Amino acid sequence: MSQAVAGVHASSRSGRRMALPRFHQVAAVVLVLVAVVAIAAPWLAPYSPSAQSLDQIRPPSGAHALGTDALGRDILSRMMYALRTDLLLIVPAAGLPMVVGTVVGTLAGYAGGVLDAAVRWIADVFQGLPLYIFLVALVAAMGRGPASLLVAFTALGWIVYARLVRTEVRRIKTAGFVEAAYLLGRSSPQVLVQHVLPHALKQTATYFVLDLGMALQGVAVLSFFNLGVKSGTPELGAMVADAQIFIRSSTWMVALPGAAIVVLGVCIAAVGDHLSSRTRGESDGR
Amino acid sequence: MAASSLEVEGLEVVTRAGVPILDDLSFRVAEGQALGIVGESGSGKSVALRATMGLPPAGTSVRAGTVMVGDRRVPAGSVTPAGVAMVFQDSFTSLDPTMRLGSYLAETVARHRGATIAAARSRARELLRDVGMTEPELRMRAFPHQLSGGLRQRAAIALALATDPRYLLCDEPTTALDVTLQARILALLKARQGAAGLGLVFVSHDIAVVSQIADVVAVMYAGRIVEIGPTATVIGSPRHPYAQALVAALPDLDRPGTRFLSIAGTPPDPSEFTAGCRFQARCGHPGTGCDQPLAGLDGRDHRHRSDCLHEDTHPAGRAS
Amino acid sequence: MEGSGWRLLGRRLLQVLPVLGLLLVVVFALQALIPGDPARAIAGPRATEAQVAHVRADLGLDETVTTRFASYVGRLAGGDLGESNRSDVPVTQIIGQRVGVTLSLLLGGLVASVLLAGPAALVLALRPRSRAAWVIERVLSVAINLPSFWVGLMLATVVGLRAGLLPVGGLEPGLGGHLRSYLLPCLTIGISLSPFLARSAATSLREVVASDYVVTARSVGASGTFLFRRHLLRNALPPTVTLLGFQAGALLFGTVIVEQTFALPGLGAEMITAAAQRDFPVVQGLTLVFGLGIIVFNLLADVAVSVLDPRTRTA
Amino acid sequence: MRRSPRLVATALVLAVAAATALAGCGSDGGAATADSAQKPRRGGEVTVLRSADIDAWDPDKALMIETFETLPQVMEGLVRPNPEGTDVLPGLADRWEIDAAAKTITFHLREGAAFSDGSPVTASDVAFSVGLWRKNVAYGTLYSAITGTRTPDDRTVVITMSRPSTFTLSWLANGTAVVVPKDFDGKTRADFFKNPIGAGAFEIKRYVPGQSLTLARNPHYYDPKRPYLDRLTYKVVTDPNQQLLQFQSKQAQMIESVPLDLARQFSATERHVVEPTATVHAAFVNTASGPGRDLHFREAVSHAIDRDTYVKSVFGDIASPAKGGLPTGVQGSATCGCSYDFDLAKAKQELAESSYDGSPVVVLVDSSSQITTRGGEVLVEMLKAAGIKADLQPEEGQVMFDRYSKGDYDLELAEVSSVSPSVGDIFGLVSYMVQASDKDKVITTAFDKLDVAATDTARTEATTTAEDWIGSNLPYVPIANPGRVYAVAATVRGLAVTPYLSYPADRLWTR
Repeated sequence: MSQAVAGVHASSRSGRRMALPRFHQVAAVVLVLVAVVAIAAPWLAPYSPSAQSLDQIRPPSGAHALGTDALGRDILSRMMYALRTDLLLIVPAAGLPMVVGTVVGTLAGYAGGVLDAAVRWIADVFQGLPLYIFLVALVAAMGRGPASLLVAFTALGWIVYARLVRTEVRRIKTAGFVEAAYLLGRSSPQVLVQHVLPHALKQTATYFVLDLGMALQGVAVLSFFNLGVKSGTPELGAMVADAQIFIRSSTWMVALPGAAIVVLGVCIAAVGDHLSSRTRGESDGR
Repeated sequence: MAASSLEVEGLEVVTRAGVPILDDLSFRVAEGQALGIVGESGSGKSVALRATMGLPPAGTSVRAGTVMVGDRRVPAGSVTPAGVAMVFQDSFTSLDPTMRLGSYLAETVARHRGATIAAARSRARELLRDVGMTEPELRMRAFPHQLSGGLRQRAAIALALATDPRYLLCDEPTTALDVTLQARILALLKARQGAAGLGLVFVSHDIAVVSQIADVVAVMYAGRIVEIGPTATVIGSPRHPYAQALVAALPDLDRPGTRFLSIAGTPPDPSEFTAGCRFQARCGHPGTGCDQPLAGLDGRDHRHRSDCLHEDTHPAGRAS
Repeated sequence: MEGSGWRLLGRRLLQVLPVLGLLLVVVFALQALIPGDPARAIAGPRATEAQVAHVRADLGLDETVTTRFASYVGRLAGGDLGESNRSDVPVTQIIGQRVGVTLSLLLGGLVASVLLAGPAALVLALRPRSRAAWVIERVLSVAINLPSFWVGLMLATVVGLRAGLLPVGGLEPGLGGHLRSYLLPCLTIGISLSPFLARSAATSLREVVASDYVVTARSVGASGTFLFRRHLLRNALPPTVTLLGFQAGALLFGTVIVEQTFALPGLGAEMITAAAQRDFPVVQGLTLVFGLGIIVFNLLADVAVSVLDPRTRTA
Repeated sequence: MRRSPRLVATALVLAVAAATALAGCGSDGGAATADSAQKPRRGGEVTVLRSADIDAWDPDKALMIETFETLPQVMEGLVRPNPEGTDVLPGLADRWEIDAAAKTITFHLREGAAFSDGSPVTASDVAFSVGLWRKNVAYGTLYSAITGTRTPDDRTVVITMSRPSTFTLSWLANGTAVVVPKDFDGKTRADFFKNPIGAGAFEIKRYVPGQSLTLARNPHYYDPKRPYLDRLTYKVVTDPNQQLLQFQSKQAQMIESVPLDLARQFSATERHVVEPTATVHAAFVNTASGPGRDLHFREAVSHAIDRDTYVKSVFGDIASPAKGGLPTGVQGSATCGCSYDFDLAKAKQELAESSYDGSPVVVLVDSSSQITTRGGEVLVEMLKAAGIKADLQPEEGQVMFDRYSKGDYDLELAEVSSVSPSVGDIFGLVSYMVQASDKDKVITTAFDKLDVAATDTARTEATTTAEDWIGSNLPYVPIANPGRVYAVAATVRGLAVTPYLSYPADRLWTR
């Protein structure tokens, strides 16, 4: 095992240099392409996303490059428009919970005592909420639309960030450099932001990168409760969920939007990892 | 009386991208002797120590060189050559935060002496007393974050001594401490060197601290030893322009009110290392031919020498 | 376990009641806010208003929320969780019949998740620039985005139906049958959870490997599995243990997708059916069970962290 | 959870049967298949998958089709439906006489009729049961003709009625008219229905609510030859793909109400199609407020719907375009003289004449049912083509029902089904729904006529008056009569499903 640890230092000898361009560069290009397609969807899409036709559940063919769904709508067009919906949704849908969770976690971990206990209580309560009843009540209270969707994502998503950050902050709080910063007369908020938070953000960044990908599937679940995506609006997660029943008879109806979600998730993770490792100063250019 | 010694010969450390930080560095210290290595940060002095321990900093690796401990030769880069221990600069981050001091020391003693747990624990208490800790029993159960800076540094030294080393490599052990604690730690190391015949390699950026403890001093600059010799002569009459500047930078208590002298510019980045003299850019009196390839001094020969082509034309160092 | 661990456990157990109380208050509030009339849900579309009113009175739904809350808590104190409005089956019996499935899926899922995440984290942390690490990074980010119903279905179809090695779903009787039935569902949970666990562990492990105290430990001769267990693992685990605690709590309801894909009668599916039909006694009972589970799992994680890392222990 | 319509087993608003649609071939399976010639074999075991458990054993709680189907297997009623679902057959009573003048039905109990604990079924048990039926929370009103019972002797029960109702006899064949021991055999109602005994073909061997129900042959059943099976197990599997997997891996031999999207993955021999069922898939109009008050608007909506395309897109042809507003294929069914045809020009013309001001028309659907949601999307497109700005709003089950009862909608897609051999049982529900527009109670009077109709022609005539009224007033816009598919393994024989989706499990046998 210690060889393994030593290997970390001398790994340049064992790791072969990647001939092809860095994966995250490829991923970045893909994301840019996806953004372009999303923006240019109205011009690129061969059909209107909601145009129904009688040739339902057709496999990919000349007329419909990626086939048609149960209502005879062109899957390629729907996926193009879906990218537009999803790209707008997933960033806030994963971002808000991270921000709220990190701030609350940092305060709880740093202050400790009563605030820490109170945050833990609230986190336990939020995590214990009966999801179904909560979401239906949320729609009843806030009505449909992106606002209630983001409230739902935040209410359910902040907990894991708060817990992760709280543990990290409690460990870093006693670190030498934090004490030193105090000695040099920094005020508590300054210490928090400049010294404690950057460390805590490592765990958050790791989780956030994955959470972005997960947000797509979350949107599909919430659309069942009519949160956020209005019914019929093309959205990748909903397309997969709707086509689930056809998975073995007409697999492409699930596989295509599913593949899009996977590709988006992988690229986001690759670019996200690269950026976060860059900020951690380990720009090892993987 | 060839007392056995620790010899490092032809040490070469490179970054992952292949940029050499140390190329062909050699030095020697005998048992009971204290070798000081002084130089600005970034001169490669602590890299040299860590490479000797086979633990080069992250992102670098030992490409060549050998370590001789007494009569046993070990290829450089092999981890923890027997008989050699190391004390690090920031004792807070260099002690495992999850381990009580007592059990950490006892485990290390048990590993090196094959002693039973009870024997190892009593040895641990003895070590804590050796490094001057009061109420060792209380300290045994303490975690690093529960100790003050001075106590933590003593704990680090106790940990190093737990491996019964014959040579102790100290990487700026007192830098993080205030002056009074610094003096006590230096006295402690001096005592260990004398009593146990311990060979000491003491690295620091502070020439004053090194002069208090080192018999021989080597001045490092940009990965090379540029001057070496008995402490008194090197500090008394430094011959290399960089060494002279270092000594001149010391505040002179006899003449209060003199302005501090400082050396302009900053040490070169390893990627800009040249074959010739690497102090050229900051040297007060550049002569001709300074970019001829220089080899750097072999630190195993402790006679007073300087790695500068024009040393005789320079005014002698300040009369000590 | 050191004294402080027990003290933390004791202190935190005291906080279980207020948190469950708070959760119950929130649930009752939500039930008041939510559209849909439980009495009409039972009586059905054909019942006249009089009959619906009769059902409402019978279920005690005509009283105010506060009185219902008080009587619920009163009976709760006596251990009575009430009966399902739909089937008059005591809630405790419903929970009793299903809690085994949920716990089996939860524990099996976590074990699978750790078994998958462990090796992946090691490679990511100790061989960050190797080709294997590159491949694992991609596999993890693919696994995270695969809908778990698809993973479950593929496993059931390939391993269950085609190879016939394992049941495609449902719960076979007998211990052996149970184990065979839980294998694929737990693997499905493991696949969807392990990416988070692996990345969290890799991040903290990478940080520990680069830390000064590991260099010191190696300089005094610590190496091999001792170095790994005593120094690397103990310092790297806390954030991952916290995440594991969270995931365990989340799985109490979270197994619903696997319960459904493999037709396993767990608590998650019952919660959805009950909530859909506004069968509030069952919803409240299940919420208490989930709440208690979440508190206990997070508590265990925090105690484990305090044992692992003394710095987190405070007064 | 959208992808799991079956998991959210909501009591749908107006439908007794959950709505499903089928994509796949539309062959008409029907009851009489080749195997009826072979002689049924006694013994064997069958496992049936269903996507929801029975509501409860207590008939008061019966909402789902599974409950109507399973209760009589354990607690048989006086009469049982014939396979075609248009008439009644002897049950616990082997013969009966209707005295139109004295407004009574006299039932004679079978010689060997006995409960599964061996005790004989007596007239007082039946009298007690009739009392229960009349007080049933959901369906009590349908027994309104009954005024009381008389038990001249231990094996004769006379049911007295306020009017010579012939509907009542057919209604007695519905799944909730179950005969139970007098005073619940001494137990409380709740305790009795936790594990009830009955005089049906099966007795309960093991019941785990929400999971599985295992029935075993009732040793004391009055017909020694039946049930052919030794054991029948119902398993609740909500995920359609899991249903298919368990069927293909022989863990189950039959699936009730296969989701139509899944049906094409079964071979033709495995598909038992019931089409059309006694279910009407319709767009219910809010006639109390909003554009729905205007008949022209309702005409526009009706003509805007191309029912053939709708049936193909939503039900994949396992359905037929609606010919009338009331269930078909049951006693008293009739078609309206009118026609629900697709005529875009007429739709636009009717819309122009209506008071419709172009504001969005809210179309409410239950988001837990993938079929009605898909129907909503098709309906919205068709209405837009006719110039009606439709806004589809799928809602979670109970929320939809709440908005419906508060009139917070304009159109609402849902289904209405019969649960007994007679079309009459739906009249009560329809009159309740259309009360806003049925000022002069046409539906109720039509039911009264049907109730006492002695002959089939009289029944059809009564229903026709109701159909004509619906056709001309369009309180709701009938769209289709969806079909249903049962998946049956080759080894299972004797399946005969009525239009209202009940089937005598005691006639199933394995080859």
